[in-house]
Amino acid sequence: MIQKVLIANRGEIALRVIRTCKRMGIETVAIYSQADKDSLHVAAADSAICVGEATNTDSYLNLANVLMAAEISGADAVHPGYGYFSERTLFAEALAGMGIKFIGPSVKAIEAMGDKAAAKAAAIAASCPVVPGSDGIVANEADAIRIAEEIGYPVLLKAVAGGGGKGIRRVDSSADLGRLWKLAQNEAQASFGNADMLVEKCVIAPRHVEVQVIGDEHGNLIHLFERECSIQNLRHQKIVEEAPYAGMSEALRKRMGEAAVRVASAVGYSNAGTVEFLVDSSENFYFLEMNTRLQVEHPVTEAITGLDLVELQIRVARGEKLPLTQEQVQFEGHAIEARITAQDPDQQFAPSTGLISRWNAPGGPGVRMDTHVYAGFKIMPFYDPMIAKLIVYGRDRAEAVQRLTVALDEFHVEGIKTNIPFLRRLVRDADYQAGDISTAFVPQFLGEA
Amino acid sequence: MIQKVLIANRGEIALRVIRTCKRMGIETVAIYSQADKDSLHVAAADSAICVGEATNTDSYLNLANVLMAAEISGADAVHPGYGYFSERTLFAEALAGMGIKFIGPSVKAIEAMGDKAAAKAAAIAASCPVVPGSDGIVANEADAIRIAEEIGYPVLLKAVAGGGGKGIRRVDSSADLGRLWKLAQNEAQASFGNADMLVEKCVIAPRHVEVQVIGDEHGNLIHLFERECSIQNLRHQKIVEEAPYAGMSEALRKRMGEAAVRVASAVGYSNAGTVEFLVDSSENFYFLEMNTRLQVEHPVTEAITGLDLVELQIRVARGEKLPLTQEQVQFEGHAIEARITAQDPDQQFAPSTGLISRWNAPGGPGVRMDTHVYAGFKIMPFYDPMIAKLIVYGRDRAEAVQRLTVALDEFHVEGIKTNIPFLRRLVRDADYQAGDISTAFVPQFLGEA
Amino acid sequence: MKELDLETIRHALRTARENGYEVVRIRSGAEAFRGTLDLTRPESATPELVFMPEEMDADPEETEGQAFEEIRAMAVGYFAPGSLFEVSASVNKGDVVGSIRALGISNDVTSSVSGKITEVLVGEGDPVQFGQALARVEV
Amino acid sequence: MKELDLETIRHALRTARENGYEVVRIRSGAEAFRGTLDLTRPESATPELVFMPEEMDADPEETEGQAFEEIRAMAVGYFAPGSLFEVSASVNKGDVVGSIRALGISNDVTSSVSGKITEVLVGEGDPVQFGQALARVEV
Repeated sequence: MIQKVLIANRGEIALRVIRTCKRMGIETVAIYSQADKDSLHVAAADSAICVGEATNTDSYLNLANVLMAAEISGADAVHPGYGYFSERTLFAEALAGMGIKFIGPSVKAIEAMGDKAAAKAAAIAASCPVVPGSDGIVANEADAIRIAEEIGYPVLLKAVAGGGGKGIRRVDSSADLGRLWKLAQNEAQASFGNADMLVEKCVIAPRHVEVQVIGDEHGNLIHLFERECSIQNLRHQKIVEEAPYAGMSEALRKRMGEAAVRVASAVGYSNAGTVEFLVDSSENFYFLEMNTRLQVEHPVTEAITGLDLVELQIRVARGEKLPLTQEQVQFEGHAIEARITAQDPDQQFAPSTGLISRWNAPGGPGVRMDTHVYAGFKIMPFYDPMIAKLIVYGRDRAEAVQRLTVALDEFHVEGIKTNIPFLRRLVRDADYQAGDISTAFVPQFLGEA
Repeated sequence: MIQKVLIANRGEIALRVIRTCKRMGIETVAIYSQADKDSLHVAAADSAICVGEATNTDSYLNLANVLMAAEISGADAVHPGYGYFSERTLFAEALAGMGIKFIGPSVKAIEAMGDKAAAKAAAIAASCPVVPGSDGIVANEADAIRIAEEIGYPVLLKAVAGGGGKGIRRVDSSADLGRLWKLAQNEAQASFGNADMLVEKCVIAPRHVEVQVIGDEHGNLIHLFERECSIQNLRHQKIVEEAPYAGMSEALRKRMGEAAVRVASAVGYSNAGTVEFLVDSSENFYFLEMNTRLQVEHPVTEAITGLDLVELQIRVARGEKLPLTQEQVQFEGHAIEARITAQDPDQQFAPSTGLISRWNAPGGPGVRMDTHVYAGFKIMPFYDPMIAKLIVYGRDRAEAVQRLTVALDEFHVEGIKTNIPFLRRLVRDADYQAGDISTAFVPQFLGEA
Repeated sequence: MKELDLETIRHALRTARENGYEVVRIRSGAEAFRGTLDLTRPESATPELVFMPEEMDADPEETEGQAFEEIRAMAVGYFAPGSLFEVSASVNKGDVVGSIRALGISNDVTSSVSGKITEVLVGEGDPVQFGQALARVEV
Repeated sequence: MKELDLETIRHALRTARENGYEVVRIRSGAEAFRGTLDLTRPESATPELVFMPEEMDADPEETEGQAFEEIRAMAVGYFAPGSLFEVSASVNKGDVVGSIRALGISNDVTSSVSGKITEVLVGEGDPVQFGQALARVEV
């Protein structure tokens, strides 16, 4: 049984997990840094434990303090949220050693998907299409050049240990490869402590489409349809996500859903996870990676399926069988999430900090707000700039886009700069409104704007 | 066509109407009193016209100013919201004379339902059960005594021109009738300018159940199921409403829905309206009155049907046929609305005014907030104390109650007193949680508390 | 409505107390007050507070010793100027300077001040809202 | 983290400006400032503002000229007192006064101040969070 959950995270996702725990009658323990003492996730939890000073490494990424917080709180389970320790096997293993349930997949599954080369091999073994490229780690620059010429430029150099759009370099010709190879290796070593690289064909202007899966610990595994996440910033971070991918054929939806389930099953996956794909304009899809945790953009899936993903995570973590079969999962309507960040769109999206003096959030039918901030809260420079998620739901994509537009127009923040003005322009773009988007959308849009 | 709508109201309902208009691409004009210049309904509209000083009679109820605001704005339609001019035939007639569409039922229908005796007669003619009582206006005290003895005490003295729980007096014995008759008449004269009274049997501890109907101007009229509104304060004002009435048999749901449609059809009703009933513990139901406007609690119907009632109002007002048949209206899940008021539960719910210094509203899955206030907004003493509506949705009543409980616990307001602490206690009541409620619930609960 | 009502003062005091200010100076139009809070007393106790009218600094727009006021619409409708409604005209408080037509009825607009009109802000037939400035008057 | 940072002052100034206050007095712990705003200048211009340290009133808890500080936990775990961890013990800055056990490892707790322990707030085996006060020291 799970009766007391410590949420090893901060901000909106910690609050999101707490909400479902409370609804389920489960006691909650928040952790917080000294800088986050006024965050709503602290106020909402039944109790809260300070785990360190402001910086992430001192607090949310201080392994000993977070583990000891779990121990002294008497929690019987830990929800990791996303980021932080959510995909660190060391954390999950340590909890297991302490007799505390990690609400997520097995260590084996995290390991299998945390290594890009191993993940790709697993996808191939599961008959899931992958982007043409190196069969695993590329030994040296000469091999990289040979492979790039085989599959054709442009190619991507990808750090094996990267993820979430980080650790990727595009190479357009053999002339650039030597220089960029060294740069990419150095960056990978510095960022991830691992210089191993892959070479992959660069799919031009693909869509980023991901499939949500969830499995129980009895071998049942289903998918909850796809999310379209092509609207990404110049650092490959998602900004606006939607579900479903409205332009998708039913045949493709079925093929991708089944492929995602095959890949996850191949590594004995349980709990919630996301299989990410690139989809080209001819409906070819390629396995990209698997995120072995709850995703930032999970609310759009919740909106169209009526399911509570955190509830499902907790239920399967406490040993229950999945409460529904693949056939019982249905979706209806259309949902879009916009990530609200404390960034100044007029200053190359530089982080903005300071006291929020006004916070007039949108509301009304079809509008969901997930945020840990409020008027009177001070945004600190220590953390990710995402301060809220605005999720809208409509009967179809057009209605969802309209609701998003109205909601963004209403959203009024003072004291800090936010990306809201940028989002307002984005949702008025004709291509965006027509759903004619790809991962090339934002760079083009910014070039035009 | 309707291309520009003036919203002849304030606060959350004006904002709610504006949201749908904007989504539909319709231009919006807000009106406001000088005291309301910082309300979110003013900020959200495309333009706004000041119609007077703070008090209602100087502004929102200043007929000439509101009508002239509609004229000078160039609006081709007016949405009245609820309260204010929404059920005043004079207003609808004046707009018609100015060539401006009133988004609501016909003057004839408002008139027919505005007079309690006529409304009751219409219900009887439509074979809808009514509470036993006088056949229309009671001439004098002697007649009142005779009727009361026929139908048995307790009885209610009801002002013909009353509504929304106002203008009602309960009489428990013939000894009290003389005194209360005069008091009720005087009050009715003072409040409504009309001293005409009805006498009705007082149904003991009934449920208040109402059926939402909507008709087009081509004779099509459907119902959108019921709302359970038994949780009312000592002034018969609704506090917590839900849809559907979970304990209702399918047979009763069908009978009441059909009865509501018959009553509305009997007066040639178009646009949105609500037929209110009392339901006793043996599933007998009695027609109470019909509200010829959008209801405060309409969001719970929206949540379970997926429909946007304001959109439907506008579409039928512009001459469209209803876009769906009775058979196509379905409901799923359970929704509850809690009215958040600026009232101090520790001081007999006295109105509380002042600057809202903190406004941490709840959010997350299944939570909808409708409000025109924010941290930094000043609550004035001039208007209704309702400052927000919290609407939650769940897959069933238990889940909705859990979500409401979590949301109320999160809701943190400073600077003014609110009824939130009272609502937190209410939703934890065992009878409430079991759905074992009636209009006697709150008086009992307050007596116990 | 006068801006400087009791509510405003209460708000200012609460803000001052919450932020630990001891001196509060409130200015609104032609009125100004200065208050001193005794912060050592608990909020529930009667505050040690003295509010006194203050000398007003000259408004930046009145640097030459002149003062302006505005004639405002007290109804919503269409404006029609009267014979006095022109630049340089002298008006006395209560003088009819025009009318606002609403629902077919003309409502007189009277000047709320005495002085010389220096600027007219609306013309014949212009729609006006409640409180809208119609003309500037040098008083 | 110090409470009275630039952000706090900026917020106070903004509040003061919005509310038309001219004098701002900010107090936090052992620091106090008094500022005067020139409200006649637009916000974008450099504000005419002088902030000066003020004489502080004595803290109610320090009326007898004593000052207290706290020894705080710098880790999460279970506390074990050292021999110095008792009332009346004299400690020097840097002295080990106990340990916090976390993941099987003992982490020394050193005193951040010199003085006499007047109160111990946790006992053997008590779970402690980061920053939690463990003992009061009279300095």
